[in-house]
Amino acid sequence: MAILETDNRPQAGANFTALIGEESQWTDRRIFLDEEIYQLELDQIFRRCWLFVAHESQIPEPGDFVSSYMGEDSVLIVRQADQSIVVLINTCPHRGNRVCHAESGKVRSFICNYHGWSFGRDGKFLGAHQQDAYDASRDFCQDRGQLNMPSAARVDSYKGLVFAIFDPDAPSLQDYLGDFCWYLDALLDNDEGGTEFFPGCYKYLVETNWKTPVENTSGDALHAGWTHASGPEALFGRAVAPDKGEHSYHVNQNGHCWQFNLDYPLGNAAALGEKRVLNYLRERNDQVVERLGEVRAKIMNAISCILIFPNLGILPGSMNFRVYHPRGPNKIEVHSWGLVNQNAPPDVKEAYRKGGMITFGPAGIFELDDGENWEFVNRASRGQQARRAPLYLGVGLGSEIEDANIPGHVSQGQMNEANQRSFFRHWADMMAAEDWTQVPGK
Amino acid sequence: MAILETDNRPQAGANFTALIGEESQWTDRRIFLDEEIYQLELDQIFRRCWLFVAHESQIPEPGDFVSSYMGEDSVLIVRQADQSIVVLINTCPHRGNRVCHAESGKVRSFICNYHGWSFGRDGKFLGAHQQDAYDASRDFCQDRGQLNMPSAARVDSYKGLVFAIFDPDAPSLQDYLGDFCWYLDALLDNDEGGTEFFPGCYKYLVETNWKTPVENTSGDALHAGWTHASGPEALFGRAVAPDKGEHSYHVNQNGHCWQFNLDYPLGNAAALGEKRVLNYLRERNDQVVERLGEVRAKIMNAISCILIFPNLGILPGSMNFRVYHPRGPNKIEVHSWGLVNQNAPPDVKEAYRKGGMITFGPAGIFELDDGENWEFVNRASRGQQARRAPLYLGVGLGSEIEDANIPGHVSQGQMNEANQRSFFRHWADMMAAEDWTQVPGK
Amino acid sequence: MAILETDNRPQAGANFTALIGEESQWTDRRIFLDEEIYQLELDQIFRRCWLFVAHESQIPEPGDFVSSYMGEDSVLIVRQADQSIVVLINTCPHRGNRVCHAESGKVRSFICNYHGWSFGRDGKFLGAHQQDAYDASRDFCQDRGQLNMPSAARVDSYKGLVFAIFDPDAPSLQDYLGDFCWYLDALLDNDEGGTEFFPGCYKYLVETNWKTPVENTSGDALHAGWTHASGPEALFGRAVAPDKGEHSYHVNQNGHCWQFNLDYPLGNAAALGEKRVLNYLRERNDQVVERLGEVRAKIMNAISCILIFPNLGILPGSMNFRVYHPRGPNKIEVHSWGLVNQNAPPDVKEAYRKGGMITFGPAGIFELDDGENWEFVNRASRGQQARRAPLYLGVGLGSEIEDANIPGHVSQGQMNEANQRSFFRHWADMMAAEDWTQVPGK
Amino acid sequence: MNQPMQPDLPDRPTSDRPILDGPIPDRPMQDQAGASEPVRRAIESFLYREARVLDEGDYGAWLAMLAPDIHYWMPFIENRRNEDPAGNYGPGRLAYYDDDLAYLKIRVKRMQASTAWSEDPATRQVHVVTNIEVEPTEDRSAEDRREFVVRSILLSYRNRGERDEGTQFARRTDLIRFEAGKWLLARRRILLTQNVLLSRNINTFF
Amino acid sequence: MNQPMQPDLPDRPTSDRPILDGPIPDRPMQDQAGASEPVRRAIESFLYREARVLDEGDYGAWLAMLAPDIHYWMPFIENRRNEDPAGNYGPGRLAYYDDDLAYLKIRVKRMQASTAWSEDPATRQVHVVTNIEVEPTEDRSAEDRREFVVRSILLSYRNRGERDEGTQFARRTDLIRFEAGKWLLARRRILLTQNVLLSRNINTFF
Amino acid sequence: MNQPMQPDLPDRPTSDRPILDGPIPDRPMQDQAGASEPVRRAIESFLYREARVLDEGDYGAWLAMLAPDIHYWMPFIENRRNEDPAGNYGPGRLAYYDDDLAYLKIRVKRMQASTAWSEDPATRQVHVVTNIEVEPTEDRSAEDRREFVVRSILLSYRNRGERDEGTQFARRTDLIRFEAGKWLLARRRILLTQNVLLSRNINTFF
Ligand code: FES
Ligand code: FES
Ligand code: FES
Ligand SMILES: [Fe+3]
Ligand SMILES: [Fe+3]
Ligand SMILES: [Fe+3]
Repeated sequence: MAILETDNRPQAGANFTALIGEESQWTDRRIFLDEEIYQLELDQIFRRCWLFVAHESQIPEPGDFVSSYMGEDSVLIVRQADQSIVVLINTCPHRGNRVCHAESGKVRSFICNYHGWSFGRDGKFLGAHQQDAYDASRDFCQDRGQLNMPSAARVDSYKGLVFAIFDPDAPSLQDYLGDFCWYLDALLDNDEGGTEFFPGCYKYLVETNWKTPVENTSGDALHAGWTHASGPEALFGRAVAPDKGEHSYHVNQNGHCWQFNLDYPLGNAAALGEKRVLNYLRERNDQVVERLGEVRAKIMNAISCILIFPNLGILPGSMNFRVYHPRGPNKIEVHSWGLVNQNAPPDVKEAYRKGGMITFGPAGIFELDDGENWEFVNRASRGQQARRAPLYLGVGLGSEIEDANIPGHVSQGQMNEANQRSFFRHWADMMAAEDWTQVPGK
Repeated sequence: MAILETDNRPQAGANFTALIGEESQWTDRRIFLDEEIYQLELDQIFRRCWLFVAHESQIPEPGDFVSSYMGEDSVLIVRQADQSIVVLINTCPHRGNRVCHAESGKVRSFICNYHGWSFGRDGKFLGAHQQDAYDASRDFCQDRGQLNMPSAARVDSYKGLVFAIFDPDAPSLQDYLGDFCWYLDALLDNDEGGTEFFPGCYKYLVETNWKTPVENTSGDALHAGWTHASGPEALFGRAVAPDKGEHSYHVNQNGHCWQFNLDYPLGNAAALGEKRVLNYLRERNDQVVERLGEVRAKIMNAISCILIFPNLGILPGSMNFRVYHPRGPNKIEVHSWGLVNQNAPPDVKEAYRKGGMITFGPAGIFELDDGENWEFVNRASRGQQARRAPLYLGVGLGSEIEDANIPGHVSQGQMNEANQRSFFRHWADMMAAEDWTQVPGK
Repeated sequence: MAILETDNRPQAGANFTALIGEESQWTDRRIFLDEEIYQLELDQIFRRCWLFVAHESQIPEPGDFVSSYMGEDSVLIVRQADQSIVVLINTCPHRGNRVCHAESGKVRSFICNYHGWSFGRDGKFLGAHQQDAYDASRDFCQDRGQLNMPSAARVDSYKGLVFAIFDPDAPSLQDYLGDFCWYLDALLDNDEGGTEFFPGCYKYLVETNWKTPVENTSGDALHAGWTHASGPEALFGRAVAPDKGEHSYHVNQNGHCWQFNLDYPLGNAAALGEKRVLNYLRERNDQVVERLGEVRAKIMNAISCILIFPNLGILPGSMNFRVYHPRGPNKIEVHSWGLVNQNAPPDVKEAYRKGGMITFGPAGIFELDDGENWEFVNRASRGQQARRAPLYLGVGLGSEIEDANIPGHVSQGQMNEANQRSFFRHWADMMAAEDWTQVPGK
Repeated sequence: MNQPMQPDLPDRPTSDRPILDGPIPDRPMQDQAGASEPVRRAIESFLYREARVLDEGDYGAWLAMLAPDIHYWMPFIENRRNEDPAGNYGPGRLAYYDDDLAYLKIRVKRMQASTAWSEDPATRQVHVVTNIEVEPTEDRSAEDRREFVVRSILLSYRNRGERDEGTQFARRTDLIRFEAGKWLLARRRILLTQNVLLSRNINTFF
Repeated sequence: MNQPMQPDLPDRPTSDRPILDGPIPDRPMQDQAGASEPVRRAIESFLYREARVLDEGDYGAWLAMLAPDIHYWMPFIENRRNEDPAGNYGPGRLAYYDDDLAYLKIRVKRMQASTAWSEDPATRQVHVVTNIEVEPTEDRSAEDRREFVVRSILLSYRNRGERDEGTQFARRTDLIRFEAGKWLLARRRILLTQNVLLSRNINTFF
Repeated sequence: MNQPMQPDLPDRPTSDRPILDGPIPDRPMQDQAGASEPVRRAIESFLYREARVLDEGDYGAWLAMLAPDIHYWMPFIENRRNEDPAGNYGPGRLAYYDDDLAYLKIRVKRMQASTAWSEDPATRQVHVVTNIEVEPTEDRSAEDRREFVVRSILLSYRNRGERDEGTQFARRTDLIRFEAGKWLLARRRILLTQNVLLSRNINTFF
């Protein structure tokens, strides 16, 4: 039986490229449907990559925690007395019970409901109900050290965004993000006060494979004008003018993707339909240029969308952050938040909060149109015949350029599938790699 | 991993006969339960057989379409400008989205909700929202030819009944139906005006394996008097007299089955409880004899049930047509319709419509009693011990006869399981055959 | 395909010990999650062990029956004319339909709804609707003997408790229970009138692996004071004093487990909060001592919990009997009943009935606190990283003692996991054993 | 059904029976208008009682609540584009129910037959009736006869055997008549919100 | 529960308490009969308020709505053949609830205990009450006391934690009493439509 | 949304709009108190009509039932420990709806847009409204204006396409106003009982 064998990773060199094509131009539908592939993704990707788990502002004080997921593992992100952050797997080393059922709060310690084991904020075993019986048990002195809550191997932050990882041999977060640190600063560091999340987190279920919304958020400008035709119609009474492509780009590196343009001074923020936001952005423009330079000042407000590999999506206009947690080959649980500058005036913050709600909240006029597509992309591919038809991913082949002002691999034109191809390329590399030394740097 | 290998068909000669016995007299319950068997059925049977998809009357004019399923594949049956019919798989070659969410209607073209690709009525790629970006992409000229909606390999009709098939190497529809064309004429061609379906299609879910209702509809006269005891009680106040068997038959060929008798002039139609229908049949009898001959005139009105392999069932009395679409080893989606002669007078048509509703609609007094049996046939077999007990299928062994007036393989006596045995025999042949040349002609 | 091979049992010597550790001190979480393991459990354990199916009092007269399950097999426990008991698998040998949809009642014979086959109370095929057609079928004379409802290989009772088994080569029930007969007498034979079940059976679903509540009921005194803190608070306004452990024990043999103390004269019965019950027990004490001796008189009223391998749990205080029927790796169906002495006065019986309801019925103040723990033990272990963290089962290591007055393997101290370890040890032995000769006697 | 039968049913004039779509005014109800308080209460009681006799399987009592000219219609609901002129349902198409009293009596007879194996043990049913809106019609054809258009939501829950269950939500539009001191159901149109019926059958009335 | 305890409860005369099956007249309600309008409204308000205090977890307020002699009964419902004389439920068998006030107070105490871990975070509950039918009883034993048989449907929805949910439908028959200016629940019989309870437990009142 | 836009919306003073938590008195309703019978009926009719126009997709009619100063609030409900002072929801946090009339009009415009592909074919919706409790407020600021606190349960069922369905239960607290002869919804707070929304989105109003 497979379970009795020690290792169920695929052989080195398994040909995942065959499933996406040499140029990632034709995708095999089975990568969105197959249970075996999915289980492997949990191992090869979700257990080996840096995963976004929280924003530091959610847990300002010692003992503050929020819950999240790393793949299918429920985790607790806990602020320590020394302001460091620990990420615990929300499971008891005794019988395995979930230790904490709240999604947010403040604790001195965690106590398991089953037999009353208690753990420090750092997950260390503190003691149990009826501790005498444990102390009297043979080997308990030596076993005791193994009774802590399991935790992430490493935790690190980039300007407020907290990431955690299970693989101790992975590169550092800084290396993992690479040039995308430079890009992320446009969102996270355009103001000296830094950023914060609004209180709360939307959570909802979509019956699709996690890679579907991920490749969408990596750069699918093609769908914006069609899928989301009704949003602008409601907001502005008419459709938006199509992008010409001269000053718009797909940029990617190590699986991360950013799609943006440089010629719409207020970009996506306009979709919020909030004058206060637009005024705020206009007023701050000079400061931002000074702080980040011309290019990133434009990127900050650009029409754009972002993917941090493997499953953090960002919609900069509405400052919506979202993680697509995998829940089997055909299901995800979306968690989404709103980001705002800490120093923004109260009425601007309020306008961002509401703007995020009405655009990309679960009842938002844009979000409403995505879900059905994502679900039927999956369902309509399940048929025995349909699953044999490959999917086209070739828009913008040959649009690669070099631009000294723009780090990463750059393709020209918003209407492009370059980012999506790069995402699947990196996906195939991660799936095949036996360890991080085999992951090609890109 | 299995998915990386090219072919998951079983080895030639895999011993499916072991699962049904040499004479199909003892069935192994696992053929109704096993996921691996089920996946193979989708490949070996539903991707290789002619499947009923529509009646021509449902789509009289160019652009008219109805949706259906071929196995688990959602398909669109579309009337073309030249009156020919095309069957498209309802999936977009771009990301795979379902293209059409309506089950019926009239279209000029199909447009995908996700990125606005549009397709002709024949599934040909016509263009996309932001077509410029595509045209500018490398290889697009050559890729363009592969961006049509996938479709059935062949489509053909037999006197109004439209069938489609995925396997290009299969025999023609005419050959596939064989002698059953001769039989089907009794329903489809007893009047010069031909037939039509009433508008609408019942759709409902039953938790059973598709082969269970299929073998039932292939000839299970044994259950009629017992399972359906309450129907005649409600209609006539008493049970119906049992058939003596002298003039009743099981006939089968290539997996198709017909069970009928020749001595009840109005047969099943009586179950509709509609005098107008009985009068109509009586009045037309001479014409029908002239048109089809004595035998088929009797068959037309006989107590009977029909299976066209693999999953089209027909209940001639109430003119109910039904397909049992597979949905996993333990679930089906039933689609059912009502057939009527186009030239029948309005009140006769109305009587047929209502008669079909009250007998074999989802709230029909006969249909109500089948569902629970079909579901518990499956559930009661799942136990680890129960699944080891074979099922008896031996009624009427040794009843084979030859009758020059009756084409196909004939067994005498309505109370028989000859048709069911022939169905499982053909099932095993199809499961084992590597291609159509290996399917024994029967 | 696996299904075409004759035997899917694991190789002899498969290393199940690796999954629980040499001393069953560290458990691999996958034994609670894995589908393959689960399927094997159905074969190796539920098809080979004696399973509790009913109390004789439920079916006092010929033709009385109750339904139950043996693993996932639905069974009927039927009293015969000669007062013997037969256990039938509730499936028809014809198409497999469930034969009896009532959970309790009295019958002359069983008749299948599908084609009207009828079976005697002993499951023997009696005849069918349209029997003529069968009689005329070739081979029917010889086939007829194989058309009975399948049944358990053996049925036996121990003082009112009815057990059945599928494996004809297993040891006798007496040998299977071993020394636990001696223990069970404390519950079943403390009064000359013997015992009975109250009418009715609670049935409810819990999303957990069957081994989780089983190991809990085998001796988890550790959880009582913590998980169930709210029950005593509601009943007595305060927590209960912890057990000192001097006079409390874990006892086990052949996978069966009993946890009890000898120093609380009325023990768990107090939890019922019923003076009449306590008075009844006090009044009868001398008689019981005379009947069973000092030790078992104490055990009878002790704080305790019991497991009869593999899935019968008993909570003596409230006289609650319960079976945890497996329903896949992550689900169980609990059936539970109340036991009482037949000769107890009516008001004592009523107090037991209500006391059982308010403590361990599905709305009982103790039962309410178990379910969530059992479900999250399972769910919180599913994560790809969590499932790699072993579970600690080491409390009371080294507490083994010998006591001439107490049969079986004895460990001292209620706060112990000795019984749990013995359960998993026996589980591993059963999983690996090719037949009963390979099961080590313990 | 594969058995010979000798039926003896009257020749019912099915096709010219009025369809509910016709007589029931579908115009929006006025805000403060509506029926008088005693009428509303009587109609609420009528619908709650109907629900209860159905839950109790007292089909005889149910039939007694129906007008002799009842039309009981539950069309199949199709998925069609919003602009499709055919609409999602209509007369003359396949329907779950499209019954006059004779048809309903046949169905009840079958429910009551001792041979209806699939109803033994009985299905446990609950008919939840909510959002009752009552509007008088303008019809004054007879002195002692009043008719009301009554809209309601019907949530049907069915549970069978060990753990089979089905839940359906529907919008109903009824014509309820008061005549000769009795309330009667004269028309009912039931619009189910499911396309593919998420149950194996409909062994209940809505 | 495996812990030693020293209980000190009064000796409650459980067995001779009247069972709801007895006193409540189960005969069919007359069509136009029923209670007066103010009584109906008061009883509707009473049941809606009861539902709300349960949804809010205000069990103290709930206990105050119960008569001192309340019998609160929710039997387990069996699958039996229609003709089985034993019936699908009955007194003296296993029940989810078969409580007098003392029992209900114990249950409430446990719900309110800070140590009821499985209620923290709290379960989100909704008690949907519909199909309320009110019928006066003929009992006129006391001047200032009136009792009504009240039938209703209770749809119980529970949601816990991230995504656990349970839905149960039941038919209730209550005896509701007006005495000394207060409305009180005196008897309740709850007939669940599930056989195997499709939830892990019943951490709610119906 | 990745497209350039040139919006021209008025500068709405979002942050100082009154929150429903404020003005609505949350004290427990008195037993026999409550509104007069005609007011109750009018409010029931109002809520049933609202439910119906939503089911029919008549969003224009719905907007006409809203007060110009409406605050329509449906907060996200968090799982927090019972003793957590933050509570399970509150103003200023993420919400499904936290809308004034301008926002609701935008949402309705999008529902009505011919380009809202995901509403074509239309979703089949049922808004089941139950447990309506009406309580007058003490506010007598204007002669011809009365306001009522109205509590109800909303059971929302949605079905789409072939077999997608979603069921949500919520508790609503409304402020309903009678002014100038018209009833209007002035405030609504919707407390959903789900934490993780067990649907892909909320394409409906509650
Ligand atoms: S499972 Fe957590 S303390 Fe035992
Ligand atoms: S998926 Fe159809 S156009 Fe993109
Ligand atoms: S399945 Fe039981 S008689 Fe045919
Ligand atoms: Fe989008
Ligand atoms: Fe049938
Ligand atoms: Fe417990």
